[in-house]
Amino acid sequence: MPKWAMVIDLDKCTGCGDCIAACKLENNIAIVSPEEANDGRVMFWMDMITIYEGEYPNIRVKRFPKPCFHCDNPPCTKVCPVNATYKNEEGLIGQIYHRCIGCRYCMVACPYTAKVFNWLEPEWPDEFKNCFNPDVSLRMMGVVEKCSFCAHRLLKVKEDADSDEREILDNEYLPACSESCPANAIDFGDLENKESRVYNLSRSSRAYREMEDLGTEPKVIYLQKRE
Amino acid sequence: MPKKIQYENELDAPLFRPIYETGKGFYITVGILMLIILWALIMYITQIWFGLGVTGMNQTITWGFYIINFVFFIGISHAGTLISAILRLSRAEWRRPITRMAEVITAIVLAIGGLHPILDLGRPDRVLNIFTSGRLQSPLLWDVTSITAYFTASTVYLYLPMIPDIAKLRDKGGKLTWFYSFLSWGWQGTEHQKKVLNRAISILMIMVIPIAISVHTVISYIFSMTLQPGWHSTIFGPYFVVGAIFSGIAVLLILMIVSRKVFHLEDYLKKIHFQYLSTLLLIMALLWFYFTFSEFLTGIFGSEPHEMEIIHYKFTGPYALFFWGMLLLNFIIPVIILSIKRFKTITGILIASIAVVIGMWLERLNIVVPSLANPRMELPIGIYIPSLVEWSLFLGGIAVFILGFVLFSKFFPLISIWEIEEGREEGIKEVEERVHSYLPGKETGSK
Amino acid sequence: MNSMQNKIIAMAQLVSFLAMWIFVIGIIIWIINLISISVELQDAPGVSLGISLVAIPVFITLACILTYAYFGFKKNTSNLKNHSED
Amino acid sequence: MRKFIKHNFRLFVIASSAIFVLMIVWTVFGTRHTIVQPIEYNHKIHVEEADLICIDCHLSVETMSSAMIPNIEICQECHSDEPFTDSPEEIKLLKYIEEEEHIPWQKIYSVPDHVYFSHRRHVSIGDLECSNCHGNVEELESPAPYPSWEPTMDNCIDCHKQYKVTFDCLSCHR
Amino acid sequence: MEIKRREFLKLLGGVSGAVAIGTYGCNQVIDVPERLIELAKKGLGIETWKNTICGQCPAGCGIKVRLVDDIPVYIKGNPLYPVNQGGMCPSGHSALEVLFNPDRIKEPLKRIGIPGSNKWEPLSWEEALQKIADFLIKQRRNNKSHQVAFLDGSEQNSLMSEHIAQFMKAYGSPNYYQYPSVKNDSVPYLLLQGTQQIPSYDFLNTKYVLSFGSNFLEEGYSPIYYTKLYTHLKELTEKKRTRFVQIDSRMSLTAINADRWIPIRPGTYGALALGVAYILIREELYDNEFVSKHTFGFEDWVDNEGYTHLGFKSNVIGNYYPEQVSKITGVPGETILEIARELGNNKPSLVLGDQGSADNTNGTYSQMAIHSLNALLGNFGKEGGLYFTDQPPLAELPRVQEDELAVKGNSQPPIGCTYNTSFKIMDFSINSFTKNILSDNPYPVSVLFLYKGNPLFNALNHHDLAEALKKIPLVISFDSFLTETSEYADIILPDHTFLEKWDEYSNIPSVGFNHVGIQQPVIEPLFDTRNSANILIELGDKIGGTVSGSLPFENFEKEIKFRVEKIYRSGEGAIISEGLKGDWLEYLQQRGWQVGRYNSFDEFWKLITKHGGWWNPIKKEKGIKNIFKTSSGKFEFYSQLLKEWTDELVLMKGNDSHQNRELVLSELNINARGDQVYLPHYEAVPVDEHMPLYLTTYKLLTNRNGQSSNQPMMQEMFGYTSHQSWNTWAEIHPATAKDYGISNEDYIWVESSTGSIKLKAIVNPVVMPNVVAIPFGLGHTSFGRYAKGHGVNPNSVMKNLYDSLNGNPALQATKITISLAT
Repeated sequence: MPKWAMVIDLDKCTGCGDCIAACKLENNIAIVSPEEANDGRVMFWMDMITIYEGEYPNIRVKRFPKPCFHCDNPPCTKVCPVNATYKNEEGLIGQIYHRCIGCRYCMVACPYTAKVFNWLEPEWPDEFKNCFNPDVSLRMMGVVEKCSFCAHRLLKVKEDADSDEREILDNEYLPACSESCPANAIDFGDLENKESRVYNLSRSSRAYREMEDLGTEPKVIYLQKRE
Repeated sequence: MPKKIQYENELDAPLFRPIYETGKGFYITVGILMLIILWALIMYITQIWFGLGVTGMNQTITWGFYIINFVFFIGISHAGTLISAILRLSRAEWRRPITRMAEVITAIVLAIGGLHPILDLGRPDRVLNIFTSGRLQSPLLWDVTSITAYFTASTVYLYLPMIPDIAKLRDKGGKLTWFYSFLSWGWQGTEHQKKVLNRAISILMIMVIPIAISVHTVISYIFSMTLQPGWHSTIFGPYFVVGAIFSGIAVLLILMIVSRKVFHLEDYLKKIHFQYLSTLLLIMALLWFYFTFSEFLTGIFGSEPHEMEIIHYKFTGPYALFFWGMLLLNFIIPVIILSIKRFKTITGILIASIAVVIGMWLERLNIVVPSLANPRMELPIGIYIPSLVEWSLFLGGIAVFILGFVLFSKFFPLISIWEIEEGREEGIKEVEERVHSYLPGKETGSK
Repeated sequence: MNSMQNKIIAMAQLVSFLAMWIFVIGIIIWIINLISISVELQDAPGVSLGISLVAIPVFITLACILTYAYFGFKKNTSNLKNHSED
Repeated sequence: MRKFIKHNFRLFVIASSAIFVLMIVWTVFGTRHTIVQPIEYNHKIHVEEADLICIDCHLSVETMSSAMIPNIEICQECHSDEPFTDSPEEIKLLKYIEEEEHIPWQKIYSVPDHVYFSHRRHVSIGDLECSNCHGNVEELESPAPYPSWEPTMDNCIDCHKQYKVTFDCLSCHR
Repeated sequence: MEIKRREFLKLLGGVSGAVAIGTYGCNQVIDVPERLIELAKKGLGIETWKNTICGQCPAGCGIKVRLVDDIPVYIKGNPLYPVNQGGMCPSGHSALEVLFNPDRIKEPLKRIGIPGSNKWEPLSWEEALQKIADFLIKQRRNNKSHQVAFLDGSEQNSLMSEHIAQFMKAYGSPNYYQYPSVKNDSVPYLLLQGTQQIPSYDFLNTKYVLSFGSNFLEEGYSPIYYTKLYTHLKELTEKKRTRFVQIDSRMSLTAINADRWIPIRPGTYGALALGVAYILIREELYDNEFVSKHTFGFEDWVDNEGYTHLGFKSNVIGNYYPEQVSKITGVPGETILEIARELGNNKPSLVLGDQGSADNTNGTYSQMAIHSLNALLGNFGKEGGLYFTDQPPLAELPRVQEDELAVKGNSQPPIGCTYNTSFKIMDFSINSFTKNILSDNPYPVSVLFLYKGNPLFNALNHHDLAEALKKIPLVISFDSFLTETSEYADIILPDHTFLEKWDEYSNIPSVGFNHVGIQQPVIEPLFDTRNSANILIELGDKIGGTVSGSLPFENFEKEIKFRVEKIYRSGEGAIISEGLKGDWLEYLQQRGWQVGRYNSFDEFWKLITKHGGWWNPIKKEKGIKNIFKTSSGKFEFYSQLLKEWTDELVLMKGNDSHQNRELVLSELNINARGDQVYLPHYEAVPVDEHMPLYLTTYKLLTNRNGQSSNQPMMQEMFGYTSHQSWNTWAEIHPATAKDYGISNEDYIWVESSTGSIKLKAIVNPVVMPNVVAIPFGLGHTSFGRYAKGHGVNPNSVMKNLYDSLNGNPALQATKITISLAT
């Protein structure tokens, strides 16, 4: 059983923000009205965190993309009252929008604030309704959503693999962000597969996870900047 | 025009008066309350229609008024049953006029508080998912179960001791006789029935206490089960319980004082009752402060960065005003008033209790919001400004509570008549014996 | 007429009493259902069991107390009638 | 009788209206509403006379997620200008073909957009027979008025359990 | 935070609730082509991918569009395309929001209100074109063809620009201009080495890169290309890694990713460069051999008349010693010493200069100074240096046939430059363009074509420009949206969006190899729009004669084919495809194997459209000699070209007298005198009393030149780095903020002598003290529902300052003051 994980090399990542756009486009994420945005209700599945270290003028800016970390020991799934968010055997944390009752307990429980909530009915001009990605369903008002590691892509990839009876190749299943990162900073693959790039990178000396002390065991692994 | 019901010659006439004499005041109050509730209802409908977007919550601060009020109301609910149970257990004779009111508060407030999580749902239409596919692992489900248990228990606990009084009302006749006789379960006041009743009550009061404690512990679990700094602490259970009882007593005191004025129960609710209760309040205040102190002490002493962030935010951030306000209202004011004899008048107690109620609400606010406002990740600090809808629903909740209390006072005596009588008949003798039994020397009185 | 009314009331009491039991049983069934789900999904069945172990007895005792009171009173009233008759 | 009505008229009104409402509810929800197709397509004849098999017309069953409902492009490969039979339905078809307008078939098997269903997965990988879900269409002499098997989640899950295949939410929901 | 608390208390009434109820979502119902919806509904979900070129910005990345049932639903980078190699930038992803934008112009429009009133009525294509053609013919007949001007804001070096040039030349007008103009940017290189080409940099083989404000990861000609280079560097092993040092007054995206950030006072880059030169020269760290062999004017020299001229060396030694420089620039002396030594000691080391150093009144001289460092280091024609790509073997458009009308027209002076005669250095200055139009000098402009771009939004002199646009009798805009500018047009001929049209891109400036990209329609035009190129061809035909003769193509696609066919015949390079990465390709060619044999051009064409482009990574070996096209055939520290042209100007004033020279120099805003004028030197930027702070603007990847402002996704993402959506903000250093009593997220007034704007302040130490950095792009007053009324436009408070040598706007020269807005 594969275990999907993401490795983000902060040494390469320039912080261009393309992953955010790719993600929004791929997953039909609603774009809230400016007023909503001002109230802090913007929806990014992939967000960009910026940390300023050091004293002027020797400032180091640490900027890294933050998807859902798909923890191996997720705090969010434990508290869900209706099984709307859960961890499947491939280690993906699923969010089932039609099961969710919108209690937002999972958002509260997530130490990485990786989840976002549809405060209002998401709306688009009819024109933009043409260019929805048909593989991803639209969310409705009052449910929680989050990065899915583009699980809908996995469905197709699996199908291809099964139909010509083979394993899923390395780099065959890539989320939108990893696929279009201009700096090749985002790698994605199977942690169980010893040959996969991700496996090898995750064992590098630079590898670290966000807030490991919490014991959530994120499956998004960052590689420190080289100095 | 039904024939006038005779109660004036009764010994406890004042207790019957509110039931049989309806003044203009009653209708006005009910009317106003109804209006408020209607408004709240409209607001809730708008929320269902447009979604939770009409509240002031946002992606970082995802829990707001609804959860705050939920905790707050459930907290108040602890007044009654717990106190009356404890007093009953400890055979405190001064309990007799208090218990009934306390239990009423519990029953009503619990109903309101229990519904708050539903207000908070993004999709109330799917609430049934909890039954079809719930997960008992989720603290929310623990709440659902424990609150239902507590609710049933406390209603039963309110109802059983009321039966003799209902029977009294039934025997008075009048339009509602059928209603009372339905509720009175054919109470005749025979020895056997008394025995049954007393046994039932004594079992109940023993089991109600742990339930009550558990309920509030469980509510604190909602927070402490998460990893959020400022929440993830073991002290939360007792802390919440103390806070609950604290606010509960305050509300009880307020209601007692008010109904004393309104229903002219001066003869029943004597100064001594307030003295005793307010002393209890004072103790709780001190206890509460101790818990608050130790909570922050652990945080500050360990000074785990995220923890510190939030503590600092509470002390100096945009909500600092509310934090210090909380300390003032919950600790300084009540302690000053209640510990100085001169201030410890009825009005003084009233002021103190009101202060405590507000203070406890602020405490809930200070628990819920700041932790959410400072995400562990270096995201912009959120700000939460409750919207009109939230305020209205809060008001509505309070209105429902008052309405419930008023209506109850319309149909049932606010003070347990038979217990008073019992007090008159047996109480004194029984106490005397008991005191004797405490003292050295051979058993006297008891055969 | 009066006897008629008494009958109705007695009926109503019985009904409400049964309703109470149905409520309690309903809750118990619900909890058991949830346990079965959690077992099926291998989703922390232990926890569910733990909760149920606390919850179910509480409800049952409550129901029992009410039953006890209910029949306790009834029994006695019937005695009364007998007394009055003879 | 009339006397009875006169006496407790209110009761009568209430009762009758209640019955009426019940009837409406019954008609609306009680019966499956049937779907009428533009052409009374006869599967049987195509299978037996023209001995076609499903994939001949539903081309993409084995290769794609949607099976594809055949339309004039495919029909006209056999149905050229002169009709094989004297059935009015075929005339209709030919009319569509010569006017080159698409036949407005009605879908009767459909899943909501938050569900990913793939024929390829079920047919070519899972080796299911069409009849497993669609019933024995070969016998149908007129289009099915309603699905022989409702594609609801419960039904899906039942089958998945029965065949011991995954019922992980993410394997269908997206 | 303070404010917020007050709000909180104030808001017991709960205004926000009411707001939320009032305005939720951004809902709008406009008719969509039915067939699209139909297709989308009952489609089979057949998935196809089409390769084309992104038109969101000039970078010209290859993109791969995912179509489901022939409707584009997703865009990703074309992994084969050598420029971006599958990479993308955010705005590229939002291209679909351009295609399906509800505010697109769906048919030709005729303005009915007064200019700028934004009142329109539809117009049939025939009618519109006839109207224009008649006018053009009339103009031409009355020998007024030169009064027709064409302003091309696409800033893309695609075939389109050449197409337009061809048309204008044939029609007989010298007034075809690109704005912003790449030619202007290349002026420094022209002056120093006589070529108008932007150099490319061999990052991969260099050890040390010193970038003077060149924000190549964000604002460069092709950010994604540079991001890719950057990544390749990061993939190299530790010891081989290049060290980046970024000199900039703001910590740009490039600075963040650089190994070191050196803050510098805006407008003083030139001084710093010369300061570095000082150390290099003093410590003998420069490439003596190269300097002596291939440069002119390093040492003092004597001309034919026997005058001794100041040399670069003595100029630098004389004026740019570290203390002096650090006084000017605010960079500590030891820092200058450090970077100079690092630069000199890890050869090959590169020096870049752009944006920050270029966008100022002294931009050209700063760039010259910076570029002359490359000369000192001898970075020409060597590994890890800079080089110039060859031209792709595309067929030239057929020679323009000029009838006598055209000849006469073309002989007229262009009005787009300073002075009524062309000042050859500069390609175009919108400032002078406007002035000349307003003053009918030397002749009035009667027709103005606008293609893409939005000068009214970008330019610093927008008030005058608006007046000028009002003055012109016939303004025609080819645009898919109603921008600030096109609101002043009389007729709008809606263009396709780039996902619906044909075009051909070749050799994006500073991209290190020779490449051609084919932009092709991925979807049938949604509305009744036309490719502007075809419109020009049509107009040409309507005018007839030599004009139509010069564009002998039935449509633009044919024209592109004609151009590409030559590549096929030349047999150079290869169509991009898997496995044909640079070195492998090189290997093949060294073995003398023809890469990619195609039996016919049709096959070639099919393949190139399938894969999206052609490239040739092999640089033709050309000696250092051929790089420099100067009169001395060397790299000229002392620019004889500049001398020559200033002398011409002086002569134009009458005789070569001292005061005439003074006059000219002052008109050119050059403070230096004597030989310094022609040498790289530091020109002081204009000072402004009681305006203590510098205003610098920058462009984000999410919205270059404000052209993504009508795309909601980009609006929401605009400030993703500081979590600001749909809004402009100002970055201020904590120290400065403290001086003005400003705390984070406060609203402030930014005030210059020309105006003031209100915006949110973000206080963090990523700008240097006394500098206020504001992102450019928002603050539209038109341009559709998503752009209009969000954020502010920093250019609206900028003073109308220009680099008078190359005519580029001085975006960093305005001084401002700020105050807390209450």
